[in-house]
Amino acid sequence: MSDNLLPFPGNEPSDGLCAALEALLFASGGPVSSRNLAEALDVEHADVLGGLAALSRGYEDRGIELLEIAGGWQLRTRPEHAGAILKLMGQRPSRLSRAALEVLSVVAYKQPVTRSEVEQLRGVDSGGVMRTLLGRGLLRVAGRKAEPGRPLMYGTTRAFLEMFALSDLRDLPTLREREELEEDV
Amino acid sequence: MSDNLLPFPGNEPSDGLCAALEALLFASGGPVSSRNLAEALDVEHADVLGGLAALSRGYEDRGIELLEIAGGWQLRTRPEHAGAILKLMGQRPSRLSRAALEVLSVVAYKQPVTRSEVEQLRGVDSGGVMRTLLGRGLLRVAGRKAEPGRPLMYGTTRAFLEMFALSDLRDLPTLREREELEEDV
Amino acid sequence: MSAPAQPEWFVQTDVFDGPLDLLLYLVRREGVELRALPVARIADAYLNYLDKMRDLNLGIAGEYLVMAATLIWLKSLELLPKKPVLHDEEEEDGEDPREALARRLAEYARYRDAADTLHTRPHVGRDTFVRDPSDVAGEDRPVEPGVDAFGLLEIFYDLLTREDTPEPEYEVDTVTLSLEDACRFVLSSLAGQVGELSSLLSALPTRRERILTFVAVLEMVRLGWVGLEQTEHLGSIRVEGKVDADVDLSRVMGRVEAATA
Repeated sequence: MSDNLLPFPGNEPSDGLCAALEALLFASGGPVSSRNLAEALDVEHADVLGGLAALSRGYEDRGIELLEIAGGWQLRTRPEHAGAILKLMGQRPSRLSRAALEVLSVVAYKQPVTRSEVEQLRGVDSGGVMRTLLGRGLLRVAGRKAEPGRPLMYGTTRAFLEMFALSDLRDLPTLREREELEEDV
Repeated sequence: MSDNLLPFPGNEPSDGLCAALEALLFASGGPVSSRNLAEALDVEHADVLGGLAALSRGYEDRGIELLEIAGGWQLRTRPEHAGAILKLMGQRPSRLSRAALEVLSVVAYKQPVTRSEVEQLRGVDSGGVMRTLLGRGLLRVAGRKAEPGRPLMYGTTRAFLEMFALSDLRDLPTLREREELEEDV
Repeated sequence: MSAPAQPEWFVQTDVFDGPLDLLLYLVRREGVELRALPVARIADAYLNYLDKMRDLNLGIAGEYLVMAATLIWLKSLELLPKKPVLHDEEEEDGEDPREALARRLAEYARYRDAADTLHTRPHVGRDTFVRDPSDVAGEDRPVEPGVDAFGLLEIFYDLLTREDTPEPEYEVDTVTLSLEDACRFVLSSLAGQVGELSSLLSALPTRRERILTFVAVLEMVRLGWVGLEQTEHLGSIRVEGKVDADVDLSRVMGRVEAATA
């Protein structure tokens, strides 16, 4: 490692160790111990410690900082940017949960379908998920079933079609089409 | 800010903006459009573009770089660190088979395209490969073709662009260039 | 088993993605031009290759054989005197079938090369790595599915084919519920009093338990252990317990099991 510990110096071609440490910390996300860093880079542990110190100094006045956390080192955004981050990420759509996707898939393919039919297939209580999906406008009540208790039946909505870029329920891929894709390997 | 740290241009007023952009890009992980960045920071779009350019210059000789991907901007590790990162994470490099790359190419250039069109072009069954690519989120169902049997049509996804560091589909090398190469064969 | 005679090419079917891929490999190996494809020469090379595969007892997929047949036909066209037989074929699609093959091969080559170009691009998970997004809580965020319609089908398929559909979580300690348990449940719930069948059944969390309990009630009616009463059409059904829960349940078990076996 070069004596010059400036993390990203102007006149040096590059401080390769700092760059490598940065890449490792960036990619790993969670805290990484200096020993693991040394092993991955195949350099002395002491060099890694020096490199981390240099890297840390280099992050002054930057959007991210290097912190020692839980026995490891981790890159994090500086607290002063939290507001902007929340604003940015808050606009970003959240993903539907696996449970929600399961319910949607059952309703989409078997509609009209009762809650207990959905639960039968999923093997878990699905009332909460179905309520959420009704609230989001992805499911709708599609009548009552002609059986004792006359349970409500559910179907998908226009918003559901839009979400999955379908113009029509008939556009849903079929199990046979799935099979056909599987046949040859 | 100390003068000897070059990643963020010395005394320019955009220093704070660069730091904020860095924090946003770091936190978001995936590509973010410059418009969304401007909105989150409540600054002019042109300033964001300037800030991104300055930030990008600052990443020379660093472990990460700023790239324009899938219509947005994203921080990524530089390729020279891939070996150390894989070693740290104990992972094997993710690989796509040649068949998968061929199918992706055909779909990328000809989308929306049916399975039989892909197979016609490749001269070989491609269902298994296509299913794998659908599973990996690199292909998506893009409607049905208005012809007898209404076969499914396929297209590439945003994840495809991200996977291959493409800013959009037009970023693919044109097939005409390939045709010119063909004359040399 | 004989090793390949020519050292410069190895017979490996699995490295070729279909007959066009093999054909393109041979065209490039022979150093011939796609535009003026010497069909006879390429056909020989192709058939030769298939022979090697056969010698090595390698399975040859059907599409390779279809291409072989096509090549033999194209080769025969070159050997035959041109006009008489060929005329129809050429007229039909206005193109020499040999040119058609060359064109098809050229088109395939374009995508094949595009695949190579893709391969050389920096590739997430191989050359470059990205961060997972920070988790930010936000109310009223719009939702996106995260999968497309095909993904939805995959999920549905998983549910349909799950080896053993897990019983509902709350059923963990009721899976073992027997008819004996069901009888005891009914009798002890009633404790010699009158209760409503619907409230009795709705106290049970699963359909399976409710069915089992209903069967138990019917069986006990037959034995005279409980009485049923419905005063109006579609009205509620009342159950009266006529024996204690410590009645000898072995009597019910044999019959009910026989009835449901």
